[in-house]
Amino acid sequence: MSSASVPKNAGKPNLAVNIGGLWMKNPVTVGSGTFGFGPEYAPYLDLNRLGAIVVKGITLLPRAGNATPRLVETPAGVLNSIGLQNPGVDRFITEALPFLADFDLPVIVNIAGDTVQDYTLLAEKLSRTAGVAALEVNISCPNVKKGGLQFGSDPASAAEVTRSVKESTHLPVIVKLSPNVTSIVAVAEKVAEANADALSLINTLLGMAINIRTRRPVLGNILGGLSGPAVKPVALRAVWQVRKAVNLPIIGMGGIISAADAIEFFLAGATAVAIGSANFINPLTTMEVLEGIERYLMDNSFTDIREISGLAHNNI
Amino acid sequence: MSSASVPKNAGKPNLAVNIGGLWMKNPVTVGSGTFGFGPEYAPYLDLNRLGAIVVKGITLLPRAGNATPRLVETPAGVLNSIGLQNPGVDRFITEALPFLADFDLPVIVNIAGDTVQDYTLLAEKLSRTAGVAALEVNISCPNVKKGGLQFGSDPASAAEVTRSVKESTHLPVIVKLSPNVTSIVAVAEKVAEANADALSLINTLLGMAINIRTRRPVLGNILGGLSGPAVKPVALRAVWQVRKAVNLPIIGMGGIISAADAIEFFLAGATAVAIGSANFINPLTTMEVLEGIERYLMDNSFTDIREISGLAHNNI
Amino acid sequence: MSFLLDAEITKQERIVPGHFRLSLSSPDIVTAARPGQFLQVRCGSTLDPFLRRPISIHAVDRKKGEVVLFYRVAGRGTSLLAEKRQGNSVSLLGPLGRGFSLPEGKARVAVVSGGIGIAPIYFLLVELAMYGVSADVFLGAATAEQLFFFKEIKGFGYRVEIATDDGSAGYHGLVTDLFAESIPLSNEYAMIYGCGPGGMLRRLAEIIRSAGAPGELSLEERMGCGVGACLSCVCKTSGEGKVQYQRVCTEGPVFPANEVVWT
Amino acid sequence: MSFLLDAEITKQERIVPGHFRLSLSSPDIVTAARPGQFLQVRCGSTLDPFLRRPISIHAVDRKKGEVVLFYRVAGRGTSLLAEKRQGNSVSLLGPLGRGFSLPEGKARVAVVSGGIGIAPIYFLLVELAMYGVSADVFLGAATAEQLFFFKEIKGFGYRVEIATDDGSAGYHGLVTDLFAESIPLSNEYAMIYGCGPGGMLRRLAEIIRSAGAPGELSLEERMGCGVGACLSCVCKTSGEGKVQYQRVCTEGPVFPANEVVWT
Ligand SMILES: Cc1cc2nc3c(=O)[nH]c(=O)nc-3n(C[C@H](O)[C@H](O)[C@H](O)COP(=O)(O)OP(=O)(O)OC[C@H]3O[C@@H](n4cnc5c(N)ncnc54)[C@H](O)[C@@H]3O)c2cc1C
Ligand SMILES: Cc1cc2nc3c(=O)[nH]c(=O)nc-3n(C[C@H](O)[C@H](O)[C@H](O)COP(=O)(O)OP(=O)(O)OC[C@H]3O[C@@H](n4cnc5c(N)ncnc54)[C@H](O)[C@@H]3O)c2cc1C
Ligand SMILES: Cc1cc2nc3c(=O)[nH]c(=O)nc-3n(C[C@H](O)[C@H](O)[C@H](O)COP(=O)(O)O)c2cc1C
Ligand SMILES: Cc1cc2nc3c(=O)[nH]c(=O)nc-3n(C[C@H](O)[C@H](O)[C@H](O)COP(=O)(O)O)c2cc1C
Ligand code: FES
Ligand code: FES
Repeated sequence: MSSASVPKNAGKPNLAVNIGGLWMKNPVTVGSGTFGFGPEYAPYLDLNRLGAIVVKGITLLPRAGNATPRLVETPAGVLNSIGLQNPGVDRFITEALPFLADFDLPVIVNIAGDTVQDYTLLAEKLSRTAGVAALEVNISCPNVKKGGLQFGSDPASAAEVTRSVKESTHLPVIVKLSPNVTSIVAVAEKVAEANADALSLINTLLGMAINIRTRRPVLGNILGGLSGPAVKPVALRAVWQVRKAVNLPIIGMGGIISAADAIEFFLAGATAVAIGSANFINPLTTMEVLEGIERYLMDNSFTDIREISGLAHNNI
Repeated sequence: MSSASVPKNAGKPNLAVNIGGLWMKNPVTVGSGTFGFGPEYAPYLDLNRLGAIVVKGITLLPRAGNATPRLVETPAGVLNSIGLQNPGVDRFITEALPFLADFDLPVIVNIAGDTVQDYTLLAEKLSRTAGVAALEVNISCPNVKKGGLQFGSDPASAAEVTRSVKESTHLPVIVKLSPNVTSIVAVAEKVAEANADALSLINTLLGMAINIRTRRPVLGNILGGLSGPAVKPVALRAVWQVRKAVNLPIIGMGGIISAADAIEFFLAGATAVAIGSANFINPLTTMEVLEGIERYLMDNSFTDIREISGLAHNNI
Repeated sequence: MSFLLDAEITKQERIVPGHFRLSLSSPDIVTAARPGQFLQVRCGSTLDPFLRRPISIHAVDRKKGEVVLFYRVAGRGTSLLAEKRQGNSVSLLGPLGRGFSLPEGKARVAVVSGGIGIAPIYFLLVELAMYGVSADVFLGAATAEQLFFFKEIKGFGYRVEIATDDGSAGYHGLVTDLFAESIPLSNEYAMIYGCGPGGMLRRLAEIIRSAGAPGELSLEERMGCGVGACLSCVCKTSGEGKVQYQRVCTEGPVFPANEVVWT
Repeated sequence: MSFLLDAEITKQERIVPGHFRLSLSSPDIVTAARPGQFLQVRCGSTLDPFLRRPISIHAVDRKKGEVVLFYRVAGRGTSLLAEKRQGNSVSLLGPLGRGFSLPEGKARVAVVSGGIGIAPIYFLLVELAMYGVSADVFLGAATAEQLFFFKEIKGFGYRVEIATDDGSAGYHGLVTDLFAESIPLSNEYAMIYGCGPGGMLRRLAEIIRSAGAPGELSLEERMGCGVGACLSCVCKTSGEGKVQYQRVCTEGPVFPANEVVWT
């Protein structure tokens, strides 16, 4: 064996990944809306150890969000209908963003709008703002009346939003897709043609719950979005299918609670993973996933996380 | 209070329902493919107490089914890729059906095909067969290469299969829809226009799992269908949405394991419910659900199960 | 300060059927805990139930470094918690939220508790006693059997009035009615504290408003994270002149009575 | 006959770390049980894990009406089972499947077991002894520590040969290699029984074929229902001249060795 073939940092695999121009020191981030704006979980973990942070969905104007109840537990999951409560982009920039400036942590801002123009105005504003590393375009929120899912359900509209955002920013544009479609591949293909830099898969599944005592829907908004381990098989399938069809980096998410779950997503084709609902149960999930990934790579003699991305496609 | 307004069988509510011409003595049946052909669970419960039995999906010719593994547990659910293993319609009629003739139990035959003609031939054959009470048209099986989900994903094809089957039979035709679509309402509307007598909602969600040791998909068929409590919120939402848009009786299913779950489906708009994966854990689920429904009706002074069907729509 | 840690159970007592008092060894939490704060408790060890459950801090034993919870078995999570035994460990996140504010000086306050609302109220009463605050305590419950810790609270030296829904002890009726009847015309309370079911708190807020006294109410909402990240636990408040949603887990669970908007 | 019932645990013994023997009171199951059959065991009480777990019947105590299981902690289900204690109850479905067939008369047989495969093999050996069948028993395990029940089986009067992967006891290597070396040239076995990991059974099937003896192998597959309804547990067999899928839970778990198609 020539010395050239000996891995350079024997023992410590490379974890850095590039998500469509966004450099992450490791491939573990969080799901928008499950991790607030940073300060909420800072007492429990060192935010610097995250590959990136994805903040709660931001809209042009402040939004009060939906009526309560907004969350209900379901078997191995949660249904939420927060309805994009957020302070609006201006107060986000002045009030929430400064906290994150103190960390060595790329900030991905999740943006949502009712119209294509909303998205472009958001993209323009955020592109002029220091401390924003990338945009995650949320065209898949099931919890608002207009916009959101409406764009994500139709390949052409999804492409239109993508194209407009791309034209309004120099930042990497990650488009977050909805699983509530007949073909997530069809949407992904159009979004890729519209020059998206990366994809986030998946947002929540449209669901509901009914209170049999009051005989009314549990959620104030009636319908909500399902997340958590319950949806993992669906999320993994989405990553698998899209990876086969589209050549863009994927941030995989949906039900990840352990390193083993995360590794399934890498093998299916993800370049990075996001932890959402699992933060609620274990605020250290991201750290445990990160350590578990590193261990898996070492135990299996991989020297770079990128080696396992999509690997399961070679084995069928 | 005049004596006329006193409920007739005070204490014992009416449980009988009519599913598009099919009379069920109570609204509890089973999910196709989870209850075999009858003999499998007969040692554990009195089949006569079921409202109906839905047998495993039947095709024109015998099918060997998919490669193994065919089933894997997921959080609060199971992924399966059986692939419609069945003896074919002829052997079904001669070998499986006679067992059920001894029971006071409507037999609903779930049929699946690769072509529209397959469905019509199946419908014709089964319509000439004594002991078949209704057909459940499976246009939503995610586990076969051709047909199945292909028909269920597209409103026009779904309508075509429905119309052809309707023209080939005098039996009630129940069309079983897939949740793997952008709009289940759009499919339901077209199927209703094509004269379906009733709908079954939902079949499984397309999902997958990966073995991180072998780095291959777990299922022999790679993709599979997700069922069990994990999918209940999605199933309930489908029933809710379709009930709002379409005036057909609905057999609700997807994750029901208790009477409370079943009641949620009634309140969302189901006329009957089916128990699928829960049979695997508790073969008496159907009986417990039946008793629990009866108790709920009595505790809440309802005299007829039909009173609660869709009730949650009035309370929003 | 707030912690994520595994705490060992030192004692699990059934007080009456369906009601348990649980002691957990956790010096860090004891040191940080304030009355009205809560913990996010992982009741099981599997994915079902999935979420943590919010349980108020009921008492602390500073010598032993033990935090005490008092809970009612309401469903799957609390049933699993009730199955745990001494020596088992439980994952805790907390203390969380903004608790009750203590009055300045040796004021006189009223404390109104309904049902399981006694859980955090007990901790409040212990602290008030420590600071020499005198309190009129109004305890409501469904039945005499569920009037918890009456003797202990009496022992703190407070005036204690009781009400039961079924009249099996004390006033026959709602604790809020008892309180409304008992409240002195000349409002002299430096603070009126309340914890209990939604309907009771709503009524109490009215009484507080007509009395013109300051009040603090501890609210409940369904929670996801418990730390302010998910925005699921919000309630409507009217702070700073405008109606807005605030997070029960972070801005609450204790809110000024006059800021809560009842919907 | 097959039953769905809750059985009380009378004993839970840890044999070595990660391996447990569990006794459950269930006279009905005891009466019906045959060697090679299994139970579908509900290991937890919540939705996670969701499915029952198939566990072979390891022994029966007819006097006490107890069925005994021997299991290895392999994952979440078996971990939860290992946490259960005397007095807890466990939901059982069974006995299920087609077990081993017993030879007619006082024949001589070979029994080959690998690893946890000893679980059903033990029951088979007890029954064979009862019928006066003489057996050559080949036990394989990873290490000497995991050679379970050696003494008991020896006590039945059988010839017992052992093999360990690490050579810490007996033959150093695979039990199938040991068996292949030991099998008499003049095949005299009325039946060769086998239970163990997939790779071992495959090799054993070859040995059985070349020996020209009848054999029976106990297979494993992932199970949904355990009763033949879901068609998830199938394996390929070549009965009646054609290759087809048969259900491990119903037509198996024990299949004629020459009918199993290895894929
Ligand atoms: C800040 C805070 C402090 C609390 N302190 C205590 C305490 O000290 N002691 C105590 O006994 N309880 C306390 N509770 C209530 C306790 O959290 C619930 O009883 C518990 O979460 C129920 O969990 P479970 O799994 O047992 O029941 P579940 O099975 O989750 O629910 C039982 C029933 O209650 C309904 N339900 C659950 N949560 C809510 C909700 N938030 N709003 C309306 N309906 C709901 C469910 O739909 C179901 O019908 C507190 C709650 C909050 C928010
Ligand atoms: C007929 C039959 C009889 C059995 N008898 C016994 C017995 O007597 N004693 C005993 O200890 N075990 C026995 N087993 C095996 C036992 O069923 C499994 O070990 C058990 O189901 C594991 O459950 P778990 O929840 O602990 O592990 P899980 O968490 O479900 O799984 C642990 C690991 O094994 C994998 N896995 C699970 N099931 C299978 C499978 N069927 N095939 C391949 N990989 C799988 C999982 O993916 C995971 O990696 C028997 C199995 C069968 C089919
Ligand atoms: C309470 C809650 C709020 C969410 N808010 C947003 C949001 O604002 N924008 C968005 O794109 N996704 C949002 N999501 C979706 C998550 O980012 C993620 O896509 C989804 O929850 C699946 O991941 P998980 O199963 O790990 O939670 C939210 C999810 C939850 C549970
Ligand atoms: C093992 C298995 C096999 C199934 N086979 C069929 C089938 O042949 N035809 C069909 O229409 N649905 C089939 N289904 C779907 C169920 O009938 C049902 O729609 C689905 O499982 C949702 O219900 P549940 O969550 O209660 O299981 C199958 C489901 C499972 C788990
Ligand atoms: S519970 Fe998440 S914000 Fe309060
Ligand atoms: S496990 Fe269902 S058929 Fe065997």
